[in-house]
Amino acid sequence: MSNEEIFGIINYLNSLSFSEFELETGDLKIRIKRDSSSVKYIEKQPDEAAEATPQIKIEEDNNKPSILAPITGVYYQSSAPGEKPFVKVGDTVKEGDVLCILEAMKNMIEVTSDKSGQIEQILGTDGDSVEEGQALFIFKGE
Amino acid sequence: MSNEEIFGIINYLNSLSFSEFELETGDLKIRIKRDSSSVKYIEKQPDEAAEATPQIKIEEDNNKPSILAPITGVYYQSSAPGEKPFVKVGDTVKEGDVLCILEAMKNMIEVTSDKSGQIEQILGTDGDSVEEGQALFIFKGE
Amino acid sequence: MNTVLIANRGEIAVRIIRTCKKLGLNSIAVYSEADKDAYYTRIADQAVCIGPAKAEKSYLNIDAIMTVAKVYNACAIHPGIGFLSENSDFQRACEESGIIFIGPDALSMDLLGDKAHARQLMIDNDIPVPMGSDGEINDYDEAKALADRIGYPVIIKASHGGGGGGIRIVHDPEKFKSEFMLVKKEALASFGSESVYIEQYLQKTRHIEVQILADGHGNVLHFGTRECSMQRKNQKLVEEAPAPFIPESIRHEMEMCAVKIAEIAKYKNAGTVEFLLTEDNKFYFMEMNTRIQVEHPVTEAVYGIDLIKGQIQIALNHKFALEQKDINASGHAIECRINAENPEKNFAPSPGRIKSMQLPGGFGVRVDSGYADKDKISPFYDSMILKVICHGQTRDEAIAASCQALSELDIQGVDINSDFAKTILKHEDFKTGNVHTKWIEQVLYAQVFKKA
Amino acid sequence: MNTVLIANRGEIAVRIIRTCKKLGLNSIAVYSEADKDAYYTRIADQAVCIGPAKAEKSYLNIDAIMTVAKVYNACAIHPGIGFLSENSDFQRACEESGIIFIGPDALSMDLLGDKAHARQLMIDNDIPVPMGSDGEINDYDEAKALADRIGYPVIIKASHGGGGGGIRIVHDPEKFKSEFMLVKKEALASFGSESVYIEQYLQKTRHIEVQILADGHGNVLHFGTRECSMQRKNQKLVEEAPAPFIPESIRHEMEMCAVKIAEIAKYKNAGTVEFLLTEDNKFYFMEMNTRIQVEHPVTEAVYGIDLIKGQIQIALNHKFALEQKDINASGHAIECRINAENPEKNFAPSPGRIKSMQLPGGFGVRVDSGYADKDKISPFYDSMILKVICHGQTRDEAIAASCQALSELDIQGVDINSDFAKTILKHEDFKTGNVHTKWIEQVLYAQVFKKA
Repeated sequence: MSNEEIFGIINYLNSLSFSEFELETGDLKIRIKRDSSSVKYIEKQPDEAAEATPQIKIEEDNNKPSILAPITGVYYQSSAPGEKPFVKVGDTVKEGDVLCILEAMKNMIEVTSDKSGQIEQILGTDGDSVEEGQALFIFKGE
Repeated sequence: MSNEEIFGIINYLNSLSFSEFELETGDLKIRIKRDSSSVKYIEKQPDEAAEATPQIKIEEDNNKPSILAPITGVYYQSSAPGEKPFVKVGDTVKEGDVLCILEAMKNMIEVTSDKSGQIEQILGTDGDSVEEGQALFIFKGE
Repeated sequence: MNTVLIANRGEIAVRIIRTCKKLGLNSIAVYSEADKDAYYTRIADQAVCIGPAKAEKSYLNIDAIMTVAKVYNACAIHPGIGFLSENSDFQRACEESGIIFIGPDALSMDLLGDKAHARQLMIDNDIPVPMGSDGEINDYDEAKALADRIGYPVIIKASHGGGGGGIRIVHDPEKFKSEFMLVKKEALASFGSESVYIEQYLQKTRHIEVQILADGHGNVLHFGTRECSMQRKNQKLVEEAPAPFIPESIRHEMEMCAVKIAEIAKYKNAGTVEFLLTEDNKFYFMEMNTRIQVEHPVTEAVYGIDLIKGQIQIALNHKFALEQKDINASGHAIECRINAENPEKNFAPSPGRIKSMQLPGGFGVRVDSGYADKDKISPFYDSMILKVICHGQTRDEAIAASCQALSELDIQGVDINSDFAKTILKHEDFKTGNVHTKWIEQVLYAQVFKKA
Repeated sequence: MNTVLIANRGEIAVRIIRTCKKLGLNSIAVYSEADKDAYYTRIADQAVCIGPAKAEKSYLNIDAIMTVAKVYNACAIHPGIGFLSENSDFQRACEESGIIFIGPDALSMDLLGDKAHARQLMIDNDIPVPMGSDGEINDYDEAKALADRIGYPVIIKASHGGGGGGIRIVHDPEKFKSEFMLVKKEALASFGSESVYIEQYLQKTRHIEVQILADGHGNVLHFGTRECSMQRKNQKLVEEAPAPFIPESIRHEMEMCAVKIAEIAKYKNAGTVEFLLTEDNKFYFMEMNTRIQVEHPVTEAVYGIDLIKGQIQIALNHKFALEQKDINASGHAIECRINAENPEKNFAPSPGRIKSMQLPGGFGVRVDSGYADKDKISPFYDSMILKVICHGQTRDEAIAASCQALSELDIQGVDINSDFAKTILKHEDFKTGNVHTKWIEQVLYAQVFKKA
């Protein structure tokens, strides 16, 4: 592939909405991130590297109670786009209340609270993926 | 199966030439060895146990040179049944001489000496299996 | 043509790549970041990343896929199943770029993709449909009057719905209004149009479908029926060909009907006409899927035909050499979809890494897997790991062979539904055909999970 | 009949057990101590140890096997391939015990098992055989005179030989005497009879065989040809059906000839007639194998028939419902035998434990494996791990599909010969049919191992 072609693609991609783009031809790998529009020639990394990225298991802060993700999936704060979030910081919830939805393998899984208390911190970002065991909500300490 | 049936089989087996016989029905396992004709009710053992039986890797005795089996297989002392053995204790062999044959997966593999010297001990038994790495011949020390 | 881009992932991508190899064609896989190193990317001749895990940004990203197709000089694109496979904009984008889309024309897609419109088209051509509206019906008063006339339960469907979404069944006339408004709202949110239509809700029906291939030169061939009533939440679990327990004359009528529909729609390439079949063997058009389907291998097993090869040949403008009378079915085939899910935990999805994978094999056994041993099953897409397809001379043989194959299948590391599939296969109702599309949920659940 | 004992091990035992399951029959596996926990013992309904590792004391131990058959109430015994499968004493032992032997009668076995006698039988019935002796020839002077008349090279064969043993090719008349005496001595030692016979040694011949099924009610059907010239040390590596590059009329003659031989021998059950085919398309009877063969799946792929099921049905006295005209071949199939051996180390056997095992799959791909992931491959028996059988509409498709399948096959822990098989499949001589039974050893070796 010529440089011309490569830059043609980059310019084109730059106008699009996705945030990353990778192209591999032979040993060359190009990765473009929209935020910086920078072109990096990076080394291929084995799959294991990706796997080794530590699961973000935030330990319970100062022994404060938290709710962990029961499964790896995409975090949704509300029942549908545009709907209001199930909970917001400062809300008091009780055991069994729905806190968020995780989407895994096209299943919508409601995450319910296993305790009562006041929500101090919400760690998930609507539409982003979370790993199993990652903390989603931190409650106020008792 | 009734006891009568079981003992019928045992008596029958006793007249035959093979040395072991196993019968399994449900949890019962009967193993008969011809040499003792004894009937033992033994516990089933997992495969791993069989695997764990240590490979007989006889260490070189007093640093005496030895020839190890290059592959797991059946040991034959001669080129054919009834033929005279390739070597016997006390023979002097030189590098490249055929010492025995190992049969593995229907292949006859000639085991040749990688050294010269006098054979002090032959550890294989004609027609029996040997494990890869097991010593087959011990040479006189230099 | 020598290079095909596969605009899909997982099992169907593997399926298509293998046929490309057999035909001497190069294959280009595209993948999201979540599918880096996925099995299908490893067996393709080339693999290109098209964006992040979320399908909207990768597998549904027409611009990214078209860019890759152009840069890598793809001559054709196979859209697979789901994702962009029934998106006529994608077909048009291919056409505009001079790249062959391996599937029907945008016109046929649009004609059949608008379900209210398709319903109207069937009515106009004397194809049986359940009682209901003439095409779409958007005025509440009209809709209510019609529903009362049909009798309850009625089913309200989004005209542009799909994947089991935008559908409500109304049993109680009192609730008709609220449900009608709800479907319209959902339809607008999910499918960009609030158009809906109404049909009588037929109960205890079986889902029977007919596979067709049309060469675009006026020749439409059918490849018999498939029985797909074994569903859970509108997801098929066990499929078979030919559909059993149907009078031969009815089966023949359904097949002819499917051919007629393809002719009416001036259809080209592979497609499937789905019918509802009632207990008294009356059948009704449900919809036509304008793509290959997950369950296509049961038809392949019975007819000895490679449907993906057929799709590629049609896309290359091949004209059929065979006529309908040359096409013969032989024996019976059953497919079991093996998903990463745990039936005993309410079918909870079970993403994760496969630790070991022992596949069945032998005479009449086919395995189509999207994953290899030690692969990771990502939570971002559907839960299907592989399909086991067994062929027998009789249905009993196919059932016994399937049970044996499922017994030999062993996957460690994630939960799978193979025991649940075996429970279906061994059930008396399944053996005798005493089933319908809600049988798993209404009958089997109660028996299997009664202790839970 | 409801219980079948499989008097064999490994891949063919798995093969037979699976068909038993499909037909609703119970299966009893027998195993030597070396095969404890082997895959076939795990998928059988019951498994019984019959002795130590050495085949003479287990798989060849008629008394032990018959005892198990009686105690476990086996109604029938399938002898598989090798071991006791062509042992007429075993057949007689079954008959005396009232147990059905799934194979031919002892009479046919003996008639065809004595190769000098079989040769004479063919001569008497105008079946072409290579020039040579009328049946056995044991007098040296007679033999030498005949060899001189035929012309060299000649081949001296033990009448009761088998498995590639008891065969000598003599190129130099000077050496005829010593070789003749040697074969007689070997024959006596190995096969218990010093009877030998002589044939002209035909060079650059192909090994073509015809599959037949005979129902014992006077109906003999053939299932076309197989090409098995890809051999190394008389062991087949790659087989295909139908045999390519043969004029249709010659192929038909061979098929008819095989049927005639089965009729002459009053044969019952499955059998294979092996022929030599010369470069100028003359064929000669070589021998008839009175059992199922390793390469039977290529015939199954092309004819859509389960030959093991056929064997069982014949043993149960079923009469064929079909006639020859109802039996149609479709497409082309290739089998590659995957062995635990290292072609780069002079095909050194590679016993050991399988650490991981990734199997190919998909449309037209069949895998018959004797082992599962993590199984141990013992040094006591043959080195075959599994077979990959690929079917295509054309020979080119079958070749491409086989290459793809072999590329997807991945076994760790032992060395395998899959790359060597791919080298064969991709070779121009293989593609164009420019091969013979010594092609691998005489042509391919020199090219592949020239640097070694």
